[in-house]
Amino acid sequence: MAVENAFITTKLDKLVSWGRRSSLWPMTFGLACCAIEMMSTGASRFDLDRFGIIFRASPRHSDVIIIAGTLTKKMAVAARKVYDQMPNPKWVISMGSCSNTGGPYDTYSVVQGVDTIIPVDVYVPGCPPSPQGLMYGILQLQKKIKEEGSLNA
Amino acid sequence: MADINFFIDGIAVSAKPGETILQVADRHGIYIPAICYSDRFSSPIGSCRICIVVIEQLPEEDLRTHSATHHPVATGKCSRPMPSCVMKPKEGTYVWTNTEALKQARADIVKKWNRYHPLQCGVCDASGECELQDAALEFNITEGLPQDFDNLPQKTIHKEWPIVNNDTNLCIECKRCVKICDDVMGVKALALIKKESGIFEIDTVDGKPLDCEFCNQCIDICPTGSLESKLFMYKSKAWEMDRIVSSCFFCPAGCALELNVKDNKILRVTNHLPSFNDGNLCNLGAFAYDMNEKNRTVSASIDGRETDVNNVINKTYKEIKRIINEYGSDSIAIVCDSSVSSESMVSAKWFADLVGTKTLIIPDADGILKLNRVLKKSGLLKQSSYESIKNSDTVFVIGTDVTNSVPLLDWFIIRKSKSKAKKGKLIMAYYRESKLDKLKPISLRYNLGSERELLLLLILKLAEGAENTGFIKKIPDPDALIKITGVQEETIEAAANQIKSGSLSIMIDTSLLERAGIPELISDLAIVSGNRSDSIEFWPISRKANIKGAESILSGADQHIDKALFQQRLSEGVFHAIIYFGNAIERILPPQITAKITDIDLFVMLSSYKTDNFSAKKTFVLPVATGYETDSHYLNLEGRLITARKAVNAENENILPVQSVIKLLAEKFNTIMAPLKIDSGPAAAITEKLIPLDYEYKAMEEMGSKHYPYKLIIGHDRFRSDVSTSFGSGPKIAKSVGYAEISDRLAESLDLKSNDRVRIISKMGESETVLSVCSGLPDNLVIVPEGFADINPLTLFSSDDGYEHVNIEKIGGGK
Amino acid sequence: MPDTGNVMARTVEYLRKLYPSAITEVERLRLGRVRRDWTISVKQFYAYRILKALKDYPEGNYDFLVFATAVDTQKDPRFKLVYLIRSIKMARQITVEVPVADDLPVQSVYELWHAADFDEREIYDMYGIVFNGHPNFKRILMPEDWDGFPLRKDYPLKGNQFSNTYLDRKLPKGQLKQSKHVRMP
Amino acid sequence: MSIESREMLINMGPQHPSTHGVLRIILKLNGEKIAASEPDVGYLHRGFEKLAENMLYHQFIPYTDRLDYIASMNNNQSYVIAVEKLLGIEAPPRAQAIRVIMSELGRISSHLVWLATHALDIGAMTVFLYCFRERETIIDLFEETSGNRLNYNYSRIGGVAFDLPEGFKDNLRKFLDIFPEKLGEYHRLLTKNRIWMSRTKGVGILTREQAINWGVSGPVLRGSGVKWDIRKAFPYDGYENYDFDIPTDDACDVYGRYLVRMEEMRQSRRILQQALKHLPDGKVILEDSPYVSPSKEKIMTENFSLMKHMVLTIKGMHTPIATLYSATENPKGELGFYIVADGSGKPYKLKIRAPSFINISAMPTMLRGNYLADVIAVIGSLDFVFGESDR
Repeated sequence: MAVENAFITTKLDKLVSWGRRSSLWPMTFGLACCAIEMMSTGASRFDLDRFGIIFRASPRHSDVIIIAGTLTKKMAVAARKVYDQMPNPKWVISMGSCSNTGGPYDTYSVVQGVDTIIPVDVYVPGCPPSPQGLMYGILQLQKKIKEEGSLNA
Repeated sequence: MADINFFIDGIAVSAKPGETILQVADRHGIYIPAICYSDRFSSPIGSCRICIVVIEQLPEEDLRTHSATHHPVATGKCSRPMPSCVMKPKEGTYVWTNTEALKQARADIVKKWNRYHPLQCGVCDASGECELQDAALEFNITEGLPQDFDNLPQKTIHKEWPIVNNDTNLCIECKRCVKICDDVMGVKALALIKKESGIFEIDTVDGKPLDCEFCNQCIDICPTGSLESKLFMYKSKAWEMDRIVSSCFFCPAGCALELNVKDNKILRVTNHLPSFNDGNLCNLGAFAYDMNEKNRTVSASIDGRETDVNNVINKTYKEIKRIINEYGSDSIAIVCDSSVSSESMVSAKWFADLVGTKTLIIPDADGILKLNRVLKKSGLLKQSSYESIKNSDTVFVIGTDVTNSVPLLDWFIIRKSKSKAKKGKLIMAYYRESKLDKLKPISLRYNLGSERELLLLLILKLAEGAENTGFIKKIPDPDALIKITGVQEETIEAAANQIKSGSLSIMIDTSLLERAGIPELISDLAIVSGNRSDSIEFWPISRKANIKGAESILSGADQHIDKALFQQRLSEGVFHAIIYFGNAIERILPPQITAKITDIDLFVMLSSYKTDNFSAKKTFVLPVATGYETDSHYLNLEGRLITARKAVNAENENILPVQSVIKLLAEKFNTIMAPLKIDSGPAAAITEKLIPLDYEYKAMEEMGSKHYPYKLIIGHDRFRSDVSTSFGSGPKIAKSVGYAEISDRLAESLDLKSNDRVRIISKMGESETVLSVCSGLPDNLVIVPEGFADINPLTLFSSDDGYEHVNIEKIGGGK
Repeated sequence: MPDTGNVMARTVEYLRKLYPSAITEVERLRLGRVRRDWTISVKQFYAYRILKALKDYPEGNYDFLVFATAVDTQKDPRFKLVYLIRSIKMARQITVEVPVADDLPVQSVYELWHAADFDEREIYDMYGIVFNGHPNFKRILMPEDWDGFPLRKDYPLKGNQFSNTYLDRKLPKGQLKQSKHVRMP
Repeated sequence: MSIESREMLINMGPQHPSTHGVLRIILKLNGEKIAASEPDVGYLHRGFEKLAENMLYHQFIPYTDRLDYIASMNNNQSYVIAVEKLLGIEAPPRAQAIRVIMSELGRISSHLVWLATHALDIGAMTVFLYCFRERETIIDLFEETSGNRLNYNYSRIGGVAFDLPEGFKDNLRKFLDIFPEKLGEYHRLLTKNRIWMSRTKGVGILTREQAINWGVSGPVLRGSGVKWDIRKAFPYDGYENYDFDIPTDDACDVYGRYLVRMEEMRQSRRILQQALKHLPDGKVILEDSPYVSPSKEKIMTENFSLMKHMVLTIKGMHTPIATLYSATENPKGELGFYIVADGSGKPYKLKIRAPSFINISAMPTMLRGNYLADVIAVIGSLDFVFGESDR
């Protein structure tokens, strides 16, 4: 009995995480320069749709939030609110140096790394990261979802 | 003399007599580039020729026809290029600073310097603050001179010098280091020397490895990376460091300096700030910066066991409460070192008020307070200012080597003697040779211990002329005095005449002032010299950084008792708890006192540094921040409040500023500590009423015996280590072991050599050390430095007279 | 383009005639081939009037406010307001500098040029200079509950105690953590 | 029976897909109509001006990329021209021509992004994909020149960083050849499109007088019928040598601004063709100037060049003590730099006159009386970027 259960659970786990990773709907959180590259990634040449990725404008629809650009202290409050509105399971991609570490803006008004306010799963480096870079980041996230399994998420 | 009117670049300017063209231009905001010139020197060097100008002397009829804006090319009547740092202007001339020919000439000079300059800006420490780099940009050098690669000049790199690394390949021969060594520091260690190959190089005068004061001045003023500090080399680039403007707190001069900080670490000390020290620093200021890291107390402890700060504060409170309940609040003594910050002192006093004790001891301030009391009576008490040293006619130094205690004053004196005006004369009364003897002062080389007699002699000589008798109740026999002091009568006469001649600055050691009669004699000397409070200055000289702060705190306090009384009460068993603000108490108080302290119930120590070999029945240690880790204040000799700014963060959160520790402690007493208020020194009331003081002279007792034929004194070596600064590594690099110094003749008679191990024996005990033989010492003297771990001269002392009778014995051979 | 001739000189002459003691300094900038910008320094008392006169300048209205800003001069008076105004008709522009102290309110020029709306709010936001007569006067770039004026010279680039703890107050506890990376100084 | 009606406050943003970043607008609605509105900016305030005061002149060039990140080349150019004017130097002719090429390409690419997003917001998805397709061609040109897709850091004080790469001219020529056809495609999709016209015509009116009074610049100003272009009024980088027109439209509405931008892309192509034809030879940077670092080769072999380079990168150049305003015509409008130089290597003050910032301030005027749904049309027509607006 126990063995059978475990067998089914593992399979279901794989199925669920396959489903999750194959239709990652990112919440566009375009803040600055990186947002333009994020748009490029979604546009004709790089075509994110083929990964099952469709940008959503509402946090309620989204599985993953891509923080693309410099997060300022004024915006951080809103960012946290948007993150909180997303339903579980949810993931965060930090796109670009600014959201990774504050980037070149070590100033009074910039959050020094988005990971200080929300937990980040994948950091994509670059200023801004190329669309290929963002895609690689998304693929990394898919890999992570696969390995984590649905029960841990 | 009238001002000289002339034109620089067509702008009408006027020069005061004696000013050079460069100075005039500087004053009028006209820029003339210069490399070897620095206003820290008393006279220009004139070696770089970057500051060249052309001078146009027009016949008078031409002058009338020319407007002020005409250009030199028009007349063609220019002089050849002249260095403006040396040239004095002439009336009605036109000086041009920036013609095409001059630009070309300057560029040519820079090209010549660059010709064989190594291509190593990337690794050179000076990169980023190098004046040769600046020149390359300023004169926009775009092509170089042809290089002879077969015959590249090979210059020496002096890696063997201690502390200073001299790479002569980088040198541009501006001679600034030579000038500052001679002109400002008065050391004359460096020179531009012609080598066998015909190349000129900066080297030591004697060709041996550098052995000087290691004051950092040559490194600081070197325009390139030729002279570099080995302590700093390859640690950081100039632009990576934050420069924190702070003040030095190693002696009471309070020089301004900049701490260069990177990654929460002080890497070096520079100074280019306009301040009373003209950017000059001594070896301690420049090299003792890493004392913030070594040997620190980093956690609170009870009897050597590390524990939480709050725990110690709780226990301290309980113990103090218990002791107050049992023995009364007067059984608590607050002791404070005089090299700690004013914050510590104010906290100490505040805490003394809080617990209600009547005992607050700042040991080294005794002398200065005694002098103040005497001077107040005679109406001479006032705050001295550095400016007045420059103007005073006579500087009278007695019983102290200012070079060693407060180098700033030494530089002032050297500057006085080097300046063209040659105003003022130095009288040096000291028992041994000192650096200032190079300035050829009136030298009163007295026998150690006969300061009273010397002062008496001077007073007698002065009183003769001024018809001012009755100072001394019992006039001793002058001949006997002369014999005791060992000074020639003519010299005393010369000194007395000099003292009479005008305004006077008296520099006197504070430990001397602690001795009976000396303050009175100093005051009397001042009175009979014919000076009044506006023309006389007293400089109590001490190594303790905040001696003036202690004076300020104690002047208003009724709790203060002096060392002798403290010792007496201690032996009576009055005290049951001592709270100590400072470091290494065994090096500050004589062993008679510290031995008693070890028997006491409770000893609370608020210190920044570890003390290994000192403990009482209960020893509580609370770590406090150093002057680098928190903003702290000191009063310098001028009575000016100086601020040592926070440069680095403390290693951990246990280390708090001293006022925060006291605040935590006060909270236990249910008292809230108000923010500290630190003001500058007490404003001295001046009454122009001169009261001769009566002082009864007692002949000096000869205490020496055949068992103890020599006199031991505490000395300070060239690299002036001190109790607190000895925690830094700077002094130790130049000199890692403390030597006992004796004169060469004495060594010969005892068959001793340098590096022999000897035993120094006094009534109090004995101590082993290494010997160093040097000339210029009196024959009966043994000098042991303080601040070294292996020998503490204080343990040999039986009295606080300043010297002790000892004997020397040899143990085995040399090392 | 209309014939402007030495229009800048005429403008300044016109202003001088209107308010003889208002203009304290006229500076004509020439750097290489830089176009002819004139800068006039005006006493604060006359500032609004001078600006109004410029807007109504008969030869060609200075009707376009390019920007308004302030400079922290660190002298006394502390600030200098700078208005760059342009006449589109004449293709000429003039800089008006007004030294102001940091504690006195200044007359807003919103009524003359609505373009000053955001600029004046920004000056307040960054320097703390208060404007009278502005319809919606509050901070603009920084949050409204911000403390301190970032572009003042005594404000540190990396922020002060307030800015460093700003998010601690705004976000619920437990949502903030220390940044993972270490910044080189 | 009477229905009680009252005004309603709606908050839009700062996270809203069609605010093009982080704009927040507080709308006061009277039914469907907008009674009043108040834009709230500053959500991307990164402290550019404070940063500029704390860094050397040349260190700020990469930051200017991130102002209007859709047209980075133009920002670079605008900033270095301001510094060059301050220093009294002028870039070599080839460098100037290259900058003109880059800035006009930047203008086209910026307008393409505008068109893409503007159309997408109003509902025309196809245009978005088309525009990004063409934009990628330009991005490739930029990438082969500067090495980056977005923030190029290509201009230098005294010239440009590198010469044009091999084959650049051919690639550019190819693009210019196909571009009119593509432009025609967009026109066919939108210009006479009924939906497009009804969504944009008569919406967001900003009259000529209002436009000037609000200080708007660029296509917004020209869309209100004011013939004003910095390239013509105060020419820089040799714009006086190029033959081009300033398109204007008297409609003063969203549609008018649309037409102006579409025409501007055509004019940019004209300039590009001329620039390609007359591209001078020679150096691309002032090599012997005391404000310019020597070439890498020289730095590695000559000590004076190394020293010069060290000082320039560590302490910076000696500037004249002067105050200066210099502006260029950017895709968004007039981007100006007001520099107060105190003679040191760092600007004492640097004010960025950001066109987006001022253009946003005119938004309430345009919105008043329009429908709620028109807000995004107006936002799109203003074409602002928050990197620049909030700085």
